[in-house]
Amino acid sequence: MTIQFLGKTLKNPMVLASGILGNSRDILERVHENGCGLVTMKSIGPEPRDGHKNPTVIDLGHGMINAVGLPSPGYLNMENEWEDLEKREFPLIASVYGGSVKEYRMVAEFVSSKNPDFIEINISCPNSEKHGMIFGINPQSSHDVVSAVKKVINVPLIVKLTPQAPDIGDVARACEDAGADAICAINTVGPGMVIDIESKMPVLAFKKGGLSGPMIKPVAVRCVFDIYKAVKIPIIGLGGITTGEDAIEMIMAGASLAGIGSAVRYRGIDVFQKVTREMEAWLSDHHYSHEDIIGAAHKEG
Amino acid sequence: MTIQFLGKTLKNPMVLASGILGNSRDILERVHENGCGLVTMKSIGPEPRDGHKNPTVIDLGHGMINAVGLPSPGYLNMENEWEDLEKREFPLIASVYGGSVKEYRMVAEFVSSKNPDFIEINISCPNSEKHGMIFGINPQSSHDVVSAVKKVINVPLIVKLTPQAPDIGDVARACEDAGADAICAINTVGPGMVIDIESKMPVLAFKKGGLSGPMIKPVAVRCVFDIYKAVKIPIIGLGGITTGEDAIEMIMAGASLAGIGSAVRYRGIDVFQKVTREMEAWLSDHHYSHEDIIGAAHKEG
Amino acid sequence: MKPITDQRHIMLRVAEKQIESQEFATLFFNYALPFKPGQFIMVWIPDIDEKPYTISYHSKDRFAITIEAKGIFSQKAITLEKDDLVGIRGPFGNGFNIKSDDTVAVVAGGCGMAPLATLVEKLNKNTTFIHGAKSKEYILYPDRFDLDRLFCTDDGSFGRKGFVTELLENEIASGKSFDRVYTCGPEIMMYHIFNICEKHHIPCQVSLERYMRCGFGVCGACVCGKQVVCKDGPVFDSSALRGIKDFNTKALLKSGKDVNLAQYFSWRCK
Amino acid sequence: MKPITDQRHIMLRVAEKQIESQEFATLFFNYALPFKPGQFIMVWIPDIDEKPYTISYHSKDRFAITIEAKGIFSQKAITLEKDDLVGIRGPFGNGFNIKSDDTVAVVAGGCGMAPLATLVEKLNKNTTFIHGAKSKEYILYPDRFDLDRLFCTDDGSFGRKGFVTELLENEIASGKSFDRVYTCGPEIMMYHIFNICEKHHIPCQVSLERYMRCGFGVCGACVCGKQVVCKDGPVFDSSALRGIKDFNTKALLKSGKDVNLAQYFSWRCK
Ligand SMILES: Cc1cc2nc3c(=O)[nH]c(=O)nc-3n(C[C@H](O)[C@H](O)[C@H](O)COP(=O)(O)OP(=O)(O)OC[C@H]3O[C@@H](n4cnc5c(N)ncnc54)[C@H](O)[C@@H]3O)c2cc1C
Ligand SMILES: Cc1cc2nc3c(=O)[nH]c(=O)nc-3n(C[C@H](O)[C@H](O)[C@H](O)COP(=O)(O)OP(=O)(O)OC[C@H]3O[C@@H](n4cnc5c(N)ncnc54)[C@H](O)[C@@H]3O)c2cc1C
Ligand SMILES: Cc1cc2nc3c(=O)[nH]c(=O)nc-3n(C[C@H](O)[C@H](O)[C@H](O)COP(=O)(O)O)c2cc1C
Ligand SMILES: Cc1cc2nc3c(=O)[nH]c(=O)nc-3n(C[C@H](O)[C@H](O)[C@H](O)COP(=O)(O)O)c2cc1C
Ligand code: FES
Ligand code: FES
Repeated sequence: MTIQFLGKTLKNPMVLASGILGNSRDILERVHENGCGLVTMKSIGPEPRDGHKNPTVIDLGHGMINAVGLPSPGYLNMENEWEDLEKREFPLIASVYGGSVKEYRMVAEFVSSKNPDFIEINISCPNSEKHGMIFGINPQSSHDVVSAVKKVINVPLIVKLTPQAPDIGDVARACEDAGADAICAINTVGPGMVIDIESKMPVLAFKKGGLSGPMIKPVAVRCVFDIYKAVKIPIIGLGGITTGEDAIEMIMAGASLAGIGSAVRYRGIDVFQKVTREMEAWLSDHHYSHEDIIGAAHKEG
Repeated sequence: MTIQFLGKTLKNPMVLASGILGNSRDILERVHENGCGLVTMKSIGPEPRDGHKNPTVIDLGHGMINAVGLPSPGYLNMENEWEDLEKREFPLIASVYGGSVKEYRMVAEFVSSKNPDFIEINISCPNSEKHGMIFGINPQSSHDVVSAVKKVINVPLIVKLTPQAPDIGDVARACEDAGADAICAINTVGPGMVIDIESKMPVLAFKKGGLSGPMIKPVAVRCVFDIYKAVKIPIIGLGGITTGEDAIEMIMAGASLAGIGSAVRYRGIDVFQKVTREMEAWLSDHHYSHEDIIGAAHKEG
Repeated sequence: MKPITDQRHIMLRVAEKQIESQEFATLFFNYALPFKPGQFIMVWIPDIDEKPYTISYHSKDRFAITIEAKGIFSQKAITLEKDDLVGIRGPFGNGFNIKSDDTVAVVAGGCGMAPLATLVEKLNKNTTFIHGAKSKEYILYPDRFDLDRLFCTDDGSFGRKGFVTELLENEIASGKSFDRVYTCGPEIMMYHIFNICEKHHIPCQVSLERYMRCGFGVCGACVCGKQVVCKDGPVFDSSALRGIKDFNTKALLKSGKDVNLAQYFSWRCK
Repeated sequence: MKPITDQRHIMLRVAEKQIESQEFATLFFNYALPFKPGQFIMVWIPDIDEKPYTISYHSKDRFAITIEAKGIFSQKAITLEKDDLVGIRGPFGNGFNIKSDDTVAVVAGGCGMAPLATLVEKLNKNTTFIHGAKSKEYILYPDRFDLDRLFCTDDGSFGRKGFVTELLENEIASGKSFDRVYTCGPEIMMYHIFNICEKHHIPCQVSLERYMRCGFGVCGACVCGKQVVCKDGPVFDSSALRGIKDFNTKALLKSGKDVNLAQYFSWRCK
């Protein structure tokens, strides 16, 4: 099932979430070979950043908590990777973040010159005191950063939202108005905290972290449902998708593409292939095409 | 381990969460007999309300989703229950909600005349379009409702908060400033949505619902941690507590008492006894008292 | 690993529909449901509502529910046809306690027959089986079992004219001695049966009914005295019943308001 | 149900500490850890950091890690004492592939001895065991095994003066034929061993090292070419190694920046 998405042809509706594996061209290519239609790079920042100390990622069984802390070589320190990526034969989203409208614009403009297929701006990352999240909870600040970035890039713009917004539909609408070509939702939920009672210490070095994986799926489905109501641009739905049925649920809520992050842990790197096959089986059993079911959970009334 | 809480003596730090079983004196008494130090009634509203149609509560395995929709006989229609409750021999929280500051005050004033040990105002319920949640996400509106209620009641006031507040510490501080005697956190997380892909319908009749149970514990622990930093008044910590270790984690985050809701499903109505015993065993193994560990996860720096 | 059927709905299509009478229909589903007589499931008709129903037929890979048309939900339910989609969760609650060698009586009133049907199929041949209803049309499964049944109706349109309580008293008076009595029907009927059993020192098991939301002992909608009907019941035995002061007196409306049974049950098992 | 040890940390107290030399210490824990030689665990010292370590001793209800003092974390780790608290999660990754009848060589360089120790204990007596280090103080477990070991040091302070590569070549030249070679040590050493094996058509297994965060194949910190070291490795065999173009050339810093191995490994296994 090939899919048209913002003018590009994808081999299927599966998307690799940002921050999952996407650290190099080689591994992105492997994810693509394992059945992923569209892969996202780890978010790129304005400056070199090591991220937080470990522990940064802990599996909780029904999902995970992480505070990796936006490590990035910095957008000016990735020449090898860009060189590698120019020779790619797979569609690519470059994810960027900044600490101010100016930084978002600066990073996005540079990254745009490296010809990713899409740019995603992460206005929703909860793991850094200064970056991201602050934009994504408010429609006005989201509008500001989106319109600034939109002006300086020449590839379609995807905006990644946080479920912490009091009304995520409002934020999505503001992004659409500002020129966003698609919405990606959701980033991690929370933040949460896990305390080890023996040492009486929060387990993550950063103390708080974002939740992902199966436990956040209901929040993600609700957000995508709300966004679908609010905007006309396509949605990449992600958060807790682990099976083909999960992907179909997300698509019925309103997503055009279905992203996967944590499930790489639960089902392996070939989760993309597995989920695509499960979706295909379900769709053919039910005589539906992928397009038939986008937003199907939105009935009148 | 008896506990002092706002001038009352409780047999242990376990609290029954509002909306769990608490529909009549008899069942509240049974919960008390099953090892619960302090029980909370189902939230009482200004008018008779049936709540939403079913499905209203669904177990998801690692937690549950509900949109019961604040059913209530209405505060003026509970004479039998108040009569029964006057003869009680256990400490009681009466939970109230309203659609406006005026309604909160009206209901709370009346309920106060029925001599509960404490009144809790639920400014955080996500299951009704009109009620609650709108107050709890904002420090100013929280302050308004708390100070209005505080003036008309003559028992200690507990304020129940929602994790959806952009900064729950700010909200808690506003409540403390307005005269709250304690904070209860958290109400359900989300809201979330679960779609059945066969019928293409949200499973809950109200479509969206609040998440509770094990999967929300990291969010609850983080909220309690933030609130403990922000205020001096005691905290009832709840959200996902299922074992004695969970309760200890919540107390280390800053809670004085530990509430239980969904775990009644996972471990039975005697979960209160079980959790108390597990806590006691852990505390005595580690030579700590209950008080020693309140807020123990807050280290300098 | 046994399938988890008591969390999210399992979506099933109606495999077969059996019209029992103008008031009753039975819906069959091809699904291997774990189950003990007396347990119930929550049945969701998408876009309509979700209500508790007992399993009225059960085999290895098939089960059914029997519905009496009353309000919006049950009237909709009896119009469902083959291949229509419903969601089920369960089974919930505790079933009847069965000892196969015992000599027992089963007393069914109206649609209270439904939970007793699968029980009767597990009991031995010297079971005394009493079945009453308002009138002929309300007698469920008139030809289903190969046990003898003592029928009665309020209007005498089928079997004896009279009440199941009288039939039970007669059986006892005629010298039958029962190890246990099982009953389901209108609560007032069950209450009288329970009292007869108490008088004669016969252990009794009744299946109660209350408005339900969660089905698993959390929401409190179904509480009856100190009992949580969905979780501790719906079947209660004599020792539990003696402690339930709301038995035959009180029930909660959807709002949580407690009312007397006349108010609550006027709509139930007419 | 087997205990879930690869999710949240299991908190353990140091049961015993064994000073191996000025640079090395071994920490023992009394815990029944499921484990295969070559796998690793993430070790958390509360308030400090969390890093991957191989299991260097393993029995039914006890295991140990051996730490070489280098940076902040490992210097802290070797100062831990009996009863100090650490958190562990794991084991992660795939271990060595062992066929007990094979005739094999094991080649250890410096602290690369640690993951090979539990492997050696599972191998048969005609194993050829080569162990090199910078100098005497860096020879781990000099008296631990009842296998003969061929020692060498860069400075000749223990065993032969020279490199493990030379010893392996000598063994092969002397007519020994190996079914497999296992090796762990500085990446450049492993690379040379691998090349020797390729030349002589001997299957080889090496244990790689990269900076790690999650340990379970999600965060991407540890990628090496198309391989995810924590999840696909840390042990890789010849067929995998032939495809890893970053083997002995490139690694990612904490920031994700790719650098050459000189930059990345200057601190490792000196
Ligand atoms: C454990 C259990 C097993 C059951 N098994 C069966 C079964 O096998 N077969 C069967 O037919 N039924 C069974 N029931 C009853 C069933 O769940 C429904 O209650 C019944 O079908 C009527 O539902 P309805 O929605 O059609 O009617 P409703 O619309 O709910 O009710 C019809 C009438 O009842 C009134 N009413 C509804 N709810 C309330 C309330 N909470 N308080 C007061 N009045 C109310 C309405 O006002 C209306 O007049 C069972 C119930 C329980 C608890
Ligand atoms: C699978 C696996 C098994 C291991 N088993 C063992 C074992 O059994 N025993 C053992 O002693 N060690 C083992 N290690 C190494 C161990 O995890 C630590 O890396 C080592 O102990 C050094 O950690 P440190 O924090 O003390 O040093 P660091 O402070 O991390 O490092 C010391 C030096 O290295 C540099 N450095 C640190 N991280 C990086 C980086 N990402 N990029 C570039 N430079 C960096 C620092 O700048 C410093 O100069 C293993 C590693 C892996 C991946
Ligand atoms: C370890 C980890 C690192 C992440 N890093 C990023 C990131 O750099 N940028 C970003 O936009 N999202 C990041 N995320 C969020 C994911 O892209 C995704 O939105 C989230 O995990 C929900 O999807 P999932 O439930 O499928 O994992 C990260 C998530 C995890 C678990
Ligand atoms: C079925 C159900 C009904 C609830 N009703 C109420 C309510 O009426 N008032 C209220 O303040 N909280 C209500 N809650 C929220 C709980 O009191 C509690 O805050 C939440 O469930 C988190 O705790 P838990 O994870 O232990 O369940 C309800 C929760 C559930 C599951
Ligand atoms: S239906 Fe919820 S407790 Fe019984
Ligand atoms: S450490 Fe996270 S992928 Fe290997």
